[in-house]
Amino acid sequence: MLEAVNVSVIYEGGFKALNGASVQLAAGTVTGLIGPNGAGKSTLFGVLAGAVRPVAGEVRLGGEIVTQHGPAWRARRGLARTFQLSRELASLTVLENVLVAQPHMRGENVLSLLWSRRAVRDEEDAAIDKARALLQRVDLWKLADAPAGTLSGGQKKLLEICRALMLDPRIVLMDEPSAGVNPTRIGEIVEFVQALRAEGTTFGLVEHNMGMVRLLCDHVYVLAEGQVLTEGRFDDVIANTEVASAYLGAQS
Amino acid sequence: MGQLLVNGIVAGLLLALPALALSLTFSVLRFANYAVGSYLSCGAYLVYIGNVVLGMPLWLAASAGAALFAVIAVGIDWLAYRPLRDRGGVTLLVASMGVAIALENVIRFFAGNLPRAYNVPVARPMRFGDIRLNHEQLTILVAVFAALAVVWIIFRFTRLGRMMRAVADNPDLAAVRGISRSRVVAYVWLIAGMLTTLSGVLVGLDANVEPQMGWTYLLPVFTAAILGGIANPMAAVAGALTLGLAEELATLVMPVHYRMIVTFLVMVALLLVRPWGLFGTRWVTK
Amino acid sequence: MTVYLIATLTLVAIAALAGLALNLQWGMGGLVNFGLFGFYMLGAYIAGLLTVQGLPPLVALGVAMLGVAALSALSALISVRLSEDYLAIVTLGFAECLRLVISYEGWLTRGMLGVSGIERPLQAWWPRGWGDTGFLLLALLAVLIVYTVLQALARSPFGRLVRATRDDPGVVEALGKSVLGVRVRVFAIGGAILGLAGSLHAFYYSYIDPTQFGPIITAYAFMAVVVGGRGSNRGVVASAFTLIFLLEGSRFLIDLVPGLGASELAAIRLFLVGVGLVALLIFKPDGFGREPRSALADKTSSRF
Amino acid sequence: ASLASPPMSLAQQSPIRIGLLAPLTGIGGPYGQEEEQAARAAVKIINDAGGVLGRSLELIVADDETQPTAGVAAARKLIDVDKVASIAGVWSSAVALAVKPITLEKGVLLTVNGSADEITDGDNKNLVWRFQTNGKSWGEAFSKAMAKDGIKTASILVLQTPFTQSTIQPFRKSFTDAGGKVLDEVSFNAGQPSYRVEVERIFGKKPDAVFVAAYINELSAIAKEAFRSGYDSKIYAFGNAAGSNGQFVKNVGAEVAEGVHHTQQVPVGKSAAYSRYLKEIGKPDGTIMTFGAQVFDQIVLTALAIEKAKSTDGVRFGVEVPALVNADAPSIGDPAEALKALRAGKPFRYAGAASDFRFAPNGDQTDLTFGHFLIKAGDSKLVGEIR
Amino acid sequence: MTTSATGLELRDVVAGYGGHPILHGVSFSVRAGETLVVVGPNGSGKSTLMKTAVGLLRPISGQVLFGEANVTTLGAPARAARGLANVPQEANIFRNMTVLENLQVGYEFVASHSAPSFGKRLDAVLDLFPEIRAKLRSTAGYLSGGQRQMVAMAAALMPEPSVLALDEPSAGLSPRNAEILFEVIGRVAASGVTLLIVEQNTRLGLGAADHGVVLVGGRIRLAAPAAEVLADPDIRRLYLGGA
Ligand SMILES: Nc1ncnc2c1ncn2[C@@H]1O[C@H](COP(=O)(O)OP(=O)(O)OP(=O)(O)O)[C@@H](O)[C@H]1O
Ligand SMILES: Nc1ncnc2c1ncn2[C@@H]1O[C@H](COP(=O)(O)OP(=O)(O)OP(=O)(O)O)[C@@H](O)[C@H]1O
Ligand SMILES: [Mg+2]
Ligand SMILES: [Mg+2]
Repeated sequence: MLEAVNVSVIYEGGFKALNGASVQLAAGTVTGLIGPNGAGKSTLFGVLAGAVRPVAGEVRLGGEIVTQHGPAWRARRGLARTFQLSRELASLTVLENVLVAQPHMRGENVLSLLWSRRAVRDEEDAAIDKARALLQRVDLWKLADAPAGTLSGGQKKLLEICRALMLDPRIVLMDEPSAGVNPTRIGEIVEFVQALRAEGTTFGLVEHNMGMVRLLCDHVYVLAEGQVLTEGRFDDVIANTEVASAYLGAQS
Repeated sequence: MGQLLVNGIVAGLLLALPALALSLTFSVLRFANYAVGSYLSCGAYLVYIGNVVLGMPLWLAASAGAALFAVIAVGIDWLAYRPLRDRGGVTLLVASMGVAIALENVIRFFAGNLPRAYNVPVARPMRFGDIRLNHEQLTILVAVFAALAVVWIIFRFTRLGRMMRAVADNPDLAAVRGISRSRVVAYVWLIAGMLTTLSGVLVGLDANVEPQMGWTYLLPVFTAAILGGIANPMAAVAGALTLGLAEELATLVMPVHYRMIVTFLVMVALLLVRPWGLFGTRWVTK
Repeated sequence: MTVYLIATLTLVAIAALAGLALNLQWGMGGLVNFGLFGFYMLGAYIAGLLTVQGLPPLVALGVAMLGVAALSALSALISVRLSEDYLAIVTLGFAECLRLVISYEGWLTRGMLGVSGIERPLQAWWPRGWGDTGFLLLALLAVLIVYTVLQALARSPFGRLVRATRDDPGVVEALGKSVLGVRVRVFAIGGAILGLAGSLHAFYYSYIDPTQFGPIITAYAFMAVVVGGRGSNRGVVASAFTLIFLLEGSRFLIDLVPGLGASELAAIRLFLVGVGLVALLIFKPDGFGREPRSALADKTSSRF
Repeated sequence: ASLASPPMSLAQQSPIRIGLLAPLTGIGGPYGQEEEQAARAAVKIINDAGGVLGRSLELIVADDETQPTAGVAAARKLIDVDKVASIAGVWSSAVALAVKPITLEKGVLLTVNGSADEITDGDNKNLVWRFQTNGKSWGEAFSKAMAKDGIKTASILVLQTPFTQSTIQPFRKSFTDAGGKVLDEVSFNAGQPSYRVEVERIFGKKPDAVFVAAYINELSAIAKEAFRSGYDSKIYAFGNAAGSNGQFVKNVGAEVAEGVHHTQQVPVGKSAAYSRYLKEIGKPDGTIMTFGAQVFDQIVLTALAIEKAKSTDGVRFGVEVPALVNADAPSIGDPAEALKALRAGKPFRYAGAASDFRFAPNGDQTDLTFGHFLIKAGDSKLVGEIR
Repeated sequence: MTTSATGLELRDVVAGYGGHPILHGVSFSVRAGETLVVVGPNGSGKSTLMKTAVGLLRPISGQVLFGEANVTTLGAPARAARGLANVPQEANIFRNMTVLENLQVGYEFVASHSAPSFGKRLDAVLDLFPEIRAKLRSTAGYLSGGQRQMVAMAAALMPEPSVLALDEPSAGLSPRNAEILFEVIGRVAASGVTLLIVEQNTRLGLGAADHGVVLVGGRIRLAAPAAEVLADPDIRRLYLGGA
């Protein structure tokens, strides 16, 4: 479905954050990406989503090479992502933050605003219903009219997820969705993911919450120092002593 | 050609001080002070009073004027900018437009519109082979380099500099790390006030002392600061030198009155290659 | 006095149009257009030059709007690579260069002498002596139309997308929308409005020359938007009114101060204008209005 | 006896309002105050002499910020709110061009100092009068002055305004016709931070003389720059820049100013009107203030025309303006005496303070004599006259 | 680490933004040298409480006490000077300064004269978080999420504070680093520092605490010894994530 093949990333200033890493997100599965802090997980997500240009290697989406295409192009083909440090649209309301993500809005075209006002309004109503359903799930609907900049840290993370799901994506990349989120709400996220996977959506998941990874991931990659250290089923991977000492600590 | 280079460098240095003041206030307070030109004029006039009315030697008048105007700059901040501190860069920019109009007319009220000159003799140039360097240019060279060095050291290596950059970066975090924002802001204005006064004197030496003098410098100063990378004070200096040289060398290929077009094209080209300014670095906000 | 009020209101209308254009470009779209006066000037020159060539004024106005819109759209193309501050200086530089060209290319623009004898649109319609009033009505109509259109845009999904681009272009890209496309459209619409404002300027004064156009026009537009409350169209119109009357009203103030020379009084007047501006910002912190929102409260009122 | 105490009616009737639209701020700022002083002086002299039509004059001053848009706003206020009979002192040609349509429409007399040819173009219904040489005569005056000084090569440094520009073509033509050679010409913009580039370019070619067509601020900066850069070409400048009440010398110092030539309309110094003007503003004889003198003439002639036409309607009294200076009769320079002669029905012509000029039908001044001055040891000395 | 320990107390604090209260009368106290952990759902006001405690938010009513002293009207810099250090939840580093400069700023404006030299403290802190040693010269804004968190924690520890207020210190840390973090917290607590911690990783957090507070909707739902909070079945189900 979505794969990175031997990608390397060198940041401005010369730091090599990825060094020939390859991952594969199989259709309809949840693929986990774990590894120590600074291993390059978020960078790899950036590469998959098109926000970070690799210096070597390529990215394939549904078999097609998409390395040269930007994030907007990939998003239009059904790839959605969340950011590790939430990037809410601060001056827009919570509801608006979610609505912007709705694809194919005719109301975003200045001319159709003039010609087909009715259709624009109907589309908007439908989008609001969809957004409401999402926001209610994470208890943000009560804040629908608050500017997103005033949300609490955890609420912003939840908003990120709603916004990504609003895209009707075929693939979702979630970067630490659980960080800062209350344990009870994490359950909500897990349910979201499970329901959508059942419908065929593909997921990529960066997480430090091992419970969540164990529960959700069909396949796990361990990244360290820009390279894939090992991969496999969750239980097999964490049995690896190297992983245990570098990543899990005494928990293992 | 050699002469063109010398002239370009001097023109650039003349821009460097106010550009430095501008980017210093910008980098800490996150707003572009439109009144920087009026500050320059005010400083020049204060020094004029010391030099011509009270008969002090120019260096003494300049020091006294710089000290006095530094305090005034803090006062202006307290009256006009402090109440708007949390209201976003452009609100403050617009406020500084108001301050600029007000200051320029304070000058006009007391000093009228006629141009004036400092009490220093105008002398013939020194010659080094083909190249002429006049006394004002030499003064400019020395004064600007000294001021730049001092500010650079303060900003890059001292506690005060770190305080300024911390407040610029994240005022709330700076507060919990024990840094009082109002103190830092006051320091910034003190330094900016001195820099603008000094540049006012140099501009006055170079041309005339008149109410519009700062206004005429405003556009090039902004250009220089932004070209260099406005959030980075030392880059503003590089921007100023680039601008000075570009204007001077442009006359080789364009009619003199169109030299700005060349400058503009150079600037756009540079910014397209280096979108964060010549020497600026990306300002990280997330 | 009535005549004078009519003249002043016409200025308000023109200032309001420039303010509305900036409110779209910068207020909503986050694109700092310091070169606003250049686009405005271009509108005035296209309208003025075409009218003195014998084109009907309304046609000239239409051409001016289209021309400025096209050029604005072009200049938005470079905005993708530039952050806020840099776009500001690039547009400003562009405007200054444009003014230079207009000043020196006399064969085309009549240089520093300026273009005089520009005829106003629809002057034959009004009875003799009512020309100024008629022109004011025309200008007010223009403001009304632009206001309505912008208000509708602001509440539409397009407006929401524009504001999203202002807040974080990176997110908008990640959501599959073209940031460049949004910016080009915003600049083009704003440009058309600036072309309109510039044309009205040319018609109103019936004489244009390069000294009439400078960064101060941009400054006034920013004042209108910031004093009005960024993003609020109603606020912009209200503050254009306030600002012009502050500027004009102060002319009367100086008649009341005895014992000072005219130069001193002129200085005091402009001093008060400057101080008044700062005071407005300090004592009217929310401006005159709020930014319109797309998802209306009535649609979400049943949210519990 | 009536000279000491004005007639009763003067205090009772409402005054006649005269507008002065002066450049109090902006690039014309250096001349605004001079204009205001001159206008006040003229008004005072007229009022002391009993006013006109038995009413006193009242001067209303407005600032045009040397900017057409502000100028129009200020003119609107003068006309629509203050109801002035005339507007005097319009310094910038651009402002004059912008204000002209309004004054024409409202029938208000407009007297200007701007010299762009367009100002007096078209049918002006006797409402627009220029109190300034046009560019052509002034340009030619410079070439004649240079010819007399034996200048063979000259370069031109010209500020980009309608007035300064309009002097260049006539100067070039007249100078080359007389066998001189123009080496180079550079235009520059108002309000530049520095003029070093221009100076290098123009003076670097070492012409015998440089014609600097600019105002006092730019001239001061340019003269200083040329001196400091070690250049020796002679500078020729406008009297309103280099003379200007001694301000230029004060600015740049006697050493830099030494040897700068300037020309302007005379009879400065031997005109009764000019002496009266200087006396009224308390300046010593020999002070050179061109714009002030022009405004003085504007106000005086406006007053005389009103008295003569027995009307404050611009269209009616505007007609009288040329008649008052063009008449074939004895010259009078003192405004008070002119007023007396007018009341007594004695024929006379007004000989102005700025120059002993005549008016052409289109509104331009003709018949001007230029004085050729040279700055020596900090003082402007008259070295010749050019017709 | 430090000798003079200070307690922290909030009395009836009502606080919020733009006049709208978020905290509706919150009171608790942490005795000198003890550790208190606040847990609760997202948006319940934990960060707001933290901001009030460190002086970034002026309460609408109520008092903040620092030992015996009432510091309600003191700003954040003054409280920092009295030995309070803070790691905020978001924006907790100076993004445009290097990591080293972040640590320097953490130290130099508050460290008392009797404190060990900068170099000594730097070594000590880097020993706690060895992963950031390699990044000392990097711009902090380019760090990964977890690296930022460690830099923020290190900067707060630099001046040897007597009270440490941490808002979700473990968010974004790898399991191993989270463990290290709580080891460090335990050591700091043992040295007599008073700790106020907001934590979503409730098990780890409450496990390291003396006292626990559950904040719901801006009101204290439960305040008890940490072990009791962990054991309360209702609280577990509603706020601590399942069984
Ligand atoms: N823009 C950048 N410029 C320079 N270096 C960067 C940049 N972004 C990230 N890095 C470096 O690249 C490395 C990988 O960062 P990345 O964010 O991908 O890590 P991560 O695996 O997501 O870690 P974490 O679990 O802490 O979020 C880190 O060492 C980081 O410092
Ligand atoms: N600057 C602000 N302006 C207005 N409201 C705000 C602001 N900051 C927070 N709020 C509101 O206050 C409430 C509490 O926010 P706070 O950040 O204290 O929550 P929290 O308990 O820390 O949540 P989390 O666990 O998600 O970090 C939230 O509903 C939020 O919307
Ligand atoms: Mg990461
Ligand atoms: Mg929080």
